[in-house]
Amino acid sequence: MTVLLEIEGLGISFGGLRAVNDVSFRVNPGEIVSVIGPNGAGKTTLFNMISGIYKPGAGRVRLMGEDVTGISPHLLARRGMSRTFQNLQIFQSMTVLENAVAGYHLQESGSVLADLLGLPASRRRAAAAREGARQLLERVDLARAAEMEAGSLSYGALKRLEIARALALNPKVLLLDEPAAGCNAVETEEIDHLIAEVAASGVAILLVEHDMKMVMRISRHIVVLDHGEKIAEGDPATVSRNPKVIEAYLGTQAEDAHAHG
Amino acid sequence: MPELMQFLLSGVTVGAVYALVALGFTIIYNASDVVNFAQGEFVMLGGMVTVFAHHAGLPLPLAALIAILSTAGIGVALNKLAIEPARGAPVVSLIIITIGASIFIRGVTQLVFDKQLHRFPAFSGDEPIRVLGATILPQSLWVIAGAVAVFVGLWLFFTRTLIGRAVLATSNNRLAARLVGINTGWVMTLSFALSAGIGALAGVLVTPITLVSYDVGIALALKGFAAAMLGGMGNPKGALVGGILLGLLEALTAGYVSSQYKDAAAFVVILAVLFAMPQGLFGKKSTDRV
Amino acid sequence: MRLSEKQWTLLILAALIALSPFFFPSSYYYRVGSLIFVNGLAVTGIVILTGYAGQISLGHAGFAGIGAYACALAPAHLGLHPALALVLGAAISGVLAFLVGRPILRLKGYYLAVASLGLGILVAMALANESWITGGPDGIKVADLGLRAVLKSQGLDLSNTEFWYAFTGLALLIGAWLALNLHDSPTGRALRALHGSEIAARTVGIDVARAKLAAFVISAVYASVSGSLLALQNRFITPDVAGYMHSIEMVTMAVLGGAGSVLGAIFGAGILTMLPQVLTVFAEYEQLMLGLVMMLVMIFMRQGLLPSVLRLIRGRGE
Amino acid sequence: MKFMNTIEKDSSRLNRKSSISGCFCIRFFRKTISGLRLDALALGALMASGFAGTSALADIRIGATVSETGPAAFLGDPEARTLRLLVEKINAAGGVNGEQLKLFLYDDGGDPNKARTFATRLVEDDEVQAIIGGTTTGTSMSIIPIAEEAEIPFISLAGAIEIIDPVKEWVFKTPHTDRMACEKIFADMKKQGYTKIGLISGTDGFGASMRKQCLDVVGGYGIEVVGDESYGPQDADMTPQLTNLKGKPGIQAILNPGFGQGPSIVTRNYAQLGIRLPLYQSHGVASDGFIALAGKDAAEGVRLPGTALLVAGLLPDGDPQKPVVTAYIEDYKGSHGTAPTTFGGYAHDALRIYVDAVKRAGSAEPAAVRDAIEATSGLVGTTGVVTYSPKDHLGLDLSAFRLLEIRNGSWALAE
Repeated sequence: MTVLLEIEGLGISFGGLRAVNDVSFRVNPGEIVSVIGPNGAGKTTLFNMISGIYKPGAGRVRLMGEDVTGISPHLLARRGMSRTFQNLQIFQSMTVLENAVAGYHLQESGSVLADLLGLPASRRRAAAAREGARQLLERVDLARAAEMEAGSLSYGALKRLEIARALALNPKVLLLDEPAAGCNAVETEEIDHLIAEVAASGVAILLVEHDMKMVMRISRHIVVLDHGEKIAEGDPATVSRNPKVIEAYLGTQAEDAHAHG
Repeated sequence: MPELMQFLLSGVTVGAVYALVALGFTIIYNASDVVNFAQGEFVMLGGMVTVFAHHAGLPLPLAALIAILSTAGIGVALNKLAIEPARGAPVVSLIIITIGASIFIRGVTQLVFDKQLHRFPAFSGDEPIRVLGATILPQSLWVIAGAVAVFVGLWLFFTRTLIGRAVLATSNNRLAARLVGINTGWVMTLSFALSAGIGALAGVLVTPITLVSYDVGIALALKGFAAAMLGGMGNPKGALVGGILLGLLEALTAGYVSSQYKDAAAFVVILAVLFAMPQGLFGKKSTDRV
Repeated sequence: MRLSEKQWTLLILAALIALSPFFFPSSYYYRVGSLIFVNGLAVTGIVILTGYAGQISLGHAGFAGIGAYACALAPAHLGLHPALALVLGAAISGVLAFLVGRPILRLKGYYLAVASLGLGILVAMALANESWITGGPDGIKVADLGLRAVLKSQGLDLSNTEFWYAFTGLALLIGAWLALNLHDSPTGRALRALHGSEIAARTVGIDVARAKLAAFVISAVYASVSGSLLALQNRFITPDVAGYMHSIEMVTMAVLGGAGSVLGAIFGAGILTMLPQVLTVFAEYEQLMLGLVMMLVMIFMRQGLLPSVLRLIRGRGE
Repeated sequence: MKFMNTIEKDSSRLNRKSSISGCFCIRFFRKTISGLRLDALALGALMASGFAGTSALADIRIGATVSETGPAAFLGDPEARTLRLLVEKINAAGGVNGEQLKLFLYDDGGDPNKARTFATRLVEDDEVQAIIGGTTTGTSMSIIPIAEEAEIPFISLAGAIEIIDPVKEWVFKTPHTDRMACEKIFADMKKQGYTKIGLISGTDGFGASMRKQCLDVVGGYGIEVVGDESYGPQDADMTPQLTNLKGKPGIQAILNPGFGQGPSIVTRNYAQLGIRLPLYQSHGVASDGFIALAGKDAAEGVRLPGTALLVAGLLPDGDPQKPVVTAYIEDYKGSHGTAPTTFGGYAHDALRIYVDAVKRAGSAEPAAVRDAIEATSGLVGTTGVVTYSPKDHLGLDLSAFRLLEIRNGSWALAE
């Protein structure tokens, strides 16, 4: 089996501060790999480097064996990478349906002139994308909200919408940044199932999530970051027993307690 | 090379005018992320009010003081009546609001005063000072000194005083600033007063050189805006350097290339700089937060 | 069957254009109407650039200037028919926008504003300074389009103002139709997506730089055609058409009316075109009131006049 | 024959209003719908409510569109004031031919597009019988086609020769052409023996037009332009340009055509740089304000072509213009407190020419008035003595221009 996503020695600094340093791991098709770590460990920064939003200061990102380090997100999308965002990046003033349709951009886009003139070819492409988007919305249980303005949805619904949009690309690698944040138990379980289902279809999934129960339940492999460094990795059972991991988490909790006290 | 010297002196004089306007932009931008296109009108008001107060018999320094204070008051009113209510509006709406304000101020000025050109005497006479075969007017030295003084004052204000840091903090994160106990409303008021006051001061200083009428503000705002963007919006150093650079560019182009295309040369350089450095010469680099 | 927004917009526009003349007390109103249509066309381009894609330009009058002077110069120097000159102007504007668009559109917010402003000023300056060919600040005469004479020979005798009302009205309808097509098309969706979140747009595969460039070029062509129509109608043009005040006017019309929708922006063009005609009654108070209107609308009607008015009507209906 | 022609024109004019019903809109459609008043038609409603209604047609209706605001406000503002002032005065004195004058005055802000729209409004909506205005060449050129199509007289207040050359049936103008101003200046330079001069002009319409005209005619005077510089209308310092001119080998004099603050700043910079060459300005600064703004010392010795208006007090008693300009100055001062400028004088003359023609024609009927204007002969205005002919719609010659010099802070006749 070929490796879909391979991260090798990835690192970046902001103004002299090392946010992420020398992180390596790989994700295989159909595999769910989680990146965990305390707040500020560099998980989102790592995601941003992998998905081309930040240019890495060091290291390599390989997608299906090809070096894609630092190339633009829209080109990564073309090569089969798709992602969601921790702080939601929804097209607020578009409808829910249109947000999902936007995920079909690569399939539906054609000549600008055809779009201007409203040629049948352009309308056909748009209609096909709309059809696909409707089905996706069914899948994430948002079909009824299709014509609503996206900005008016609840946080949990927006999370699902973002996943739907990411799935619309029909990705080979899917990066999910805290998909269950702000969701209740039922919603979390739904997302849980959805992720498992997508993975089962052969998509490699990289996940950042704070809900440890969910992580332990669905991950095949876990990478633990602290202060930008990989401190542990392995299957859920191994990682949860790792003393460094326990210390990293307890340490933060102690600090948190202190800060709140 | 007395010619080169004359071009440089001219460039610095004009550049100091631009820098003064650009410095006014800086303060409001730092406090509120708004580029106030009515900044030129503050300069105009500084000149016009001084002219009419002086004509009414007041001594020049007193007239100038009244002009600066009343303009500062107008700046505060602008903030309270037009900027605060529009908080959070997109950039393009804010541009239109401040342009609307500038048209409004122009309209009122033309009604209250008149449409004629005016001037009052230079502070230290009109006897030119000779420098290496070139000449400069004493009033130009006043303008240059004014620009430098305002720059130093702002620099100290933003780096050394608590209030100045509060202004910067407000610009970086309004909510956080409020949480640490900064009265952001007051910071805004202060910034507009300060910015308008500096604009009016600029008007007082430059009127003996450039003359003043109700409609001189547009061109000044445009050049000051360009200078501020060239230097990097929000940075007093950028405003000063951007202003002087713009002035020198114009003077040197007029001197050595073509006076017809001196403004064009200035804008070509601005475009080239922005293409290479999208945040201007001294602007902060911003990273997208995701 | 329910009408789509596109159909509604076109229907309302067509009805207004066709029926308004019944209420015109004199043919001066045709003139005002045709100016609204010409401005409306330019503003429709701004809708694509600013309303759809969220990019600011304070330099689009530069393209209007190119369109206008193409109609003045190409017939005189190249022997081109004025209609072809309009096409040539649009092509030049499009190519210029294509060439400068990429670096300019890398800039954001106020930096984009100042760069586009500079671009427009450079065009205006070239038109004013190269007086050997452009006639300088005093302006230049423009050839006759000739269409009115053709219509007359076909038995349709229109006065000058009537002809231009109809002609520019038709042009506006076509322009609005194209912009509305674009709105719901893949390209339009890409533009609105990058307006909402550039980063998210990139991650769904939208080539943001290319999409912005497309919007910039299209809106430049709109501005250019609008400038050409103005020149052909007035038969005389000065570099004012390319001045930054005209650029600001275009953006103001669009945003004031509601840049998010074609109808809103055209409504804005109508209001701001008529406003000076109405305010001229107030003579010396004209400027003051214009500034006041701009501020009040933007403060109290963030979405623009038309959307706010519509919401008010709907709110009352419920 | 002429009379018949007139009647025809008149009736066609009266018909214009009704002819709009024959518009492109399908006539059938109109019939079916004209009874309906659709409130929804916001456009029509808004416009109808916004514009002032028209009053009785008995008065003599004069239209004007001038640049009261905008970059040419310096010229247009006194023009507007003058028109309002004189119309009021004429009406107070009983009007013309027993009829009152009704002035429709719009501010076009110097924008040719607006000027055209206002001209259309004057013709179609206000139904004026003549148009005065067009402060700038651009606005005048935009008004011309409207006046020509409506067949009403148009008296322009702008400088360019293009306005009346070639002669257009309905178009006249009152100011000297820019070319004449150049000729007046160059004639004096030639007399003084200058053969190499420098030119520094504003890039605004006035400055650019003067530059073009001066470069066109300068060769005829055996004068060579050795330096040609310009400045923007809002520039703060012109020392680089003047330094370049100063350094031109053999330069003997410098000419600065422009208006607004530019010439004042040039004159001050001239003194600052210690340039000893004679400085010529144009009629663009022919007002008392210029001396105050440039400063008495800096302005000393500046020469320019001006009109009798500036030197009313210096005119010999026998000068035909003396009573005219004195009366105008008194009126203007009486209502505005300041002396009028040359530009106000252009409007003064335009109205005088029109009123004189209406009196001679015996009515305000446009075609008759046009013929009467063309027959104007020896009419004394502030700018000069005007005599139009079918071949000459300018009506002035160089003799009306007076070469002035600033001496001891006031105007003096240099000839």
